[in-house]
Amino acid sequence: MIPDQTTANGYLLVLAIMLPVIGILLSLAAGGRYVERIAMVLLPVGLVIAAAIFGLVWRDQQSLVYIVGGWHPPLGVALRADGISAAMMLTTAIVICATGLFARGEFGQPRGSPEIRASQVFWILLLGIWSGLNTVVLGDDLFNLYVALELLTFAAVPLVSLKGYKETIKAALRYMLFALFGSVLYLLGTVLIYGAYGTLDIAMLSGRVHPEPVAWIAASLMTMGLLAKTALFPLHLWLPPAHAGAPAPGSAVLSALVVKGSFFLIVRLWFDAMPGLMNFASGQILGTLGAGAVIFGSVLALRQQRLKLLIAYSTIAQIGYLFFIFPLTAGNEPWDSVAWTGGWLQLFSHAFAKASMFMAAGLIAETLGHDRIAEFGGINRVIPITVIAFGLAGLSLMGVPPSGGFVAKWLLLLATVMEGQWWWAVVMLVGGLLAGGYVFMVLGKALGNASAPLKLATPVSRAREIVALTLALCAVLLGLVPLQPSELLQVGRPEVLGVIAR
Amino acid sequence: MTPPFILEIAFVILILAIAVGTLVARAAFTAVLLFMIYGLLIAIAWVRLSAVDVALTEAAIGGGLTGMLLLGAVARLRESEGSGEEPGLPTLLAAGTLCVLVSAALGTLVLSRPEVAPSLAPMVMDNLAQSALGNPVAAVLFVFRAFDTLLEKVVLLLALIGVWSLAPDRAWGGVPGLRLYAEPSSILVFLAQLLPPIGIMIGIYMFWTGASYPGGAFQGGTVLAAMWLLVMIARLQPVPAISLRRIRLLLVVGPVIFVAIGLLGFVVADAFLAYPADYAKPLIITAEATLTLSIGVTLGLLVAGPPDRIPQP
Amino acid sequence: MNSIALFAYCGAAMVGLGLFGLITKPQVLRKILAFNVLGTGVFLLFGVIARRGAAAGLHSDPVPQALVITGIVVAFSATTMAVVLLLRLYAQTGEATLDSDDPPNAGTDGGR
Amino acid sequence: MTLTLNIFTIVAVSAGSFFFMAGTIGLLRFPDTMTRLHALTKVDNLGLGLIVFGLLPRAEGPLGALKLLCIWVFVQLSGAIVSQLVAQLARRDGQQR
Repeated sequence: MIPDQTTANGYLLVLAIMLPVIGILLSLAAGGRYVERIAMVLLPVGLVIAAAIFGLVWRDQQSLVYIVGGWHPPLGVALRADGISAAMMLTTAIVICATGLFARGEFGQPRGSPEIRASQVFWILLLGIWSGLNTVVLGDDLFNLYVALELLTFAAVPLVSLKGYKETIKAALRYMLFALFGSVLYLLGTVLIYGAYGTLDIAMLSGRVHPEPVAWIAASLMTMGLLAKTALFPLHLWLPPAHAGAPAPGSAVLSALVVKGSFFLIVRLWFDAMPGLMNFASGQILGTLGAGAVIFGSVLALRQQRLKLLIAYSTIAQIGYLFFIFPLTAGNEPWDSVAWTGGWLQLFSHAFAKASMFMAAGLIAETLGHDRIAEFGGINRVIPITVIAFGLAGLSLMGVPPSGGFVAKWLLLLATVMEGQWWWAVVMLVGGLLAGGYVFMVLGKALGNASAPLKLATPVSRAREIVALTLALCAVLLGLVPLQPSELLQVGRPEVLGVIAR
Repeated sequence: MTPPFILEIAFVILILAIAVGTLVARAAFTAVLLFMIYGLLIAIAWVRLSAVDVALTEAAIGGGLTGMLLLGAVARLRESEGSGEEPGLPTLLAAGTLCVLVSAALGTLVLSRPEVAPSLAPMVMDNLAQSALGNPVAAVLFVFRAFDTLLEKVVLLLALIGVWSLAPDRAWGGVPGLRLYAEPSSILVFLAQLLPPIGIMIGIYMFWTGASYPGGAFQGGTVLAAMWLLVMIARLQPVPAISLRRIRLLLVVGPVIFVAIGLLGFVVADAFLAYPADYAKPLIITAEATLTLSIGVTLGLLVAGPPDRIPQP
Repeated sequence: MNSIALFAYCGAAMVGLGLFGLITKPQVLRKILAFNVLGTGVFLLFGVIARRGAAAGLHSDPVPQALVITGIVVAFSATTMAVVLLLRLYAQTGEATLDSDDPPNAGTDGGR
Repeated sequence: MTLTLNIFTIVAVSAGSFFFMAGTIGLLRFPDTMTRLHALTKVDNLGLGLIVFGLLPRAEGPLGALKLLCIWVFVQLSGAIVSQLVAQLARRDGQQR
């Protein structure tokens, strides 16, 4: 379906992007204590907008479209919310709001004191990430999406180096270089596409792109660039120090959402802009990289001694699962949408679970003054809610019921059986076992007895523990989704996925 | 082969040679100098490609501001950037092969469909009258794809926040650590007194003429930024503390007005970032004028770097 | 071969050069320079496409030109941020390369 | 008339190019900073000056001619100032690089 007219309520899409932008501008102008207040006002409003868009797409089973400035593509730029964008936006909004609540304690600005660097910067960057992500999921123009990606990068990198230690500066610099490499490759693909097809509008491209060398090279370059930003194995080197080095709320957003932004664009590219290009081989290549990530990330996570690094390596592994979407939907049976739904559920449940885990890790580190897993004994008596949150989030990573992760992995397994591609199932099962290994490694220590009396550094507030728990519960609640292809996630998709690929 | 074409070939070889030089130069200072020359040559290449707007941008930003930024960096690194571990031969070979393949693929593919030569030029020209601007590039930037331009302003501001975020905690709100020229009696002071009036006029002219001819807010803003930096380096104007309210307001005034005009489009025109037919030109000029100012301040502060001096109470 | 093709090859070669430098140079400053060479190469390809799309009385398609102007500004912002990160790293550690790979222990502060 | 102007342009631009060439060779071959600066000023002043002069008859109207002259004046200005700065530095360092 080519979006050619602004639909009713399409203005919500503009608001979803502009609201955080307005927040950034006001925060910069006002400064001081206003920065946090502005965020606190805008977060719930943004959540309501995201929920409204989600509700409308669900109710009408139809994409929302907005033609910016009234100039139609290819001259102008369109925004489009289909099923996956709506779901992704709602997930983003929930995680960002939770992060905002969680960060209040850490990044507050006391009355009367001069501006605090970390607090001023954090809130603006949080809003920056939000507007970047919303543009990424709504954009329908490849260059507009490039600007959105940069928006995301420029908000994410300073978050990594916010603490200012030399390790985090190094991590941020490495992240920056990877991200620049990624965006420039993406742009290279864009120029090839414009040169060959004369438009950058995704909906228009879907009808024009044919399997031919220029399309293949453009798609490969863009995919490579986006993979570097998604940190898919073997381009993952930058992720662990970056995600582990950021302050806990920052890590939560980076791991739960930011890497998914570039993944989302890979899906847009292969399924929406160039649906005719996906074939068995390309699906297998992406799937193999994903499998490598699952095994490699999980094994390395098991070998970590620090909690935040463990969680960061687990992110690498969990991102790997997402890439099973590609091989498992490359065929043309109607069952394809099982893998489609499974993959997206994996994305959403991982977002909630991982944000919750990083928050829990932050709370544990604050309580103990360190995050060495070996010395966690007895922590469950001090901050039981946090440990429960970590455990529930862990269920989802392992894929144990009841959890969103279980439904996601179950659907993906089902798809491997239906597609006859059993080899992915082996990887998933091994990955699940390894995830169980590292989650229980942490829980085992946390639930065990203290070898020495615990020295507590800072008490943490109950409210922040509850935020972490709520996100973990969101991941669990996703487990109530029926075990079947979701209709919402297919809104705006070609009738049956893969039909064009034949 | 016509003589101009032979000259062009020589020109392209020169560009590539300097690009190679930039990458292999042993001293960082040499590499940066070569890069600045490279930026200016690229600007000429843009003129050859009939893209004067881009040439102006490239000359101002690619040759000018980037060069200044990198020279400042080299001065601070004091040539001690270290040699690092050069990758081994297998890596070099693999990387080399990959890059040659990419280049070859691009060279053959970018013009692989000469029979189509897709272009939006006719569509732009058809709608130019409606856009109220005479310069087609400006029409794309501020009318047809105004949304990109707006978001890019936000990118610029986020980059500035990112740069500021690297300040030490105690210096937040303080004065950026721009390197100032030490000798007050220097001829540089004379230049900083003589040039800014002319430069500011050129900056404003570039933005003003940009509506109809090559030029525009970016190019004008860059010239303003350069003048501001010159005056600061020569110590004729103090480097402002980043907590100053007027600096913050200057940073956001352009984007705020642009957003406001965009939102106004919901009410008075029929879409976000649409301009009502009767007032299109004055609205766009207002947005561009304030954007020129904000871009100038943002670029200047980006080059000035993170604050490193504690704010005076 | 004509002038458009010539600049197309020039842009393609610049992309290769920049990519090579970005991958193989150990010093961050050189990586940043290489990124800029790579970036200008990509922009030049946009320019080639624009020049080829000359039509309707214009010598060059204005849409890619506008995209390049946006791109140049974004690339400049990226360069600034990378340079400032590099200078901060150098000020704190005296290093200007990334290859001295200390084991990723970015939690030494206690993970807070 | 046209022929005279053309010959004038050709002669002036060629002479300008000669000074460019000579200045560049000087920059590369001269032994120390001061003499190199000396070579450079010839490029700025005479080289560019003659080329601008030669192109004046071909300018589009008086405004175009004015712009051409402006280019020359600005290059003069920046050249003079940069030479001063370089010379100052060279003298302060006391070394002949």
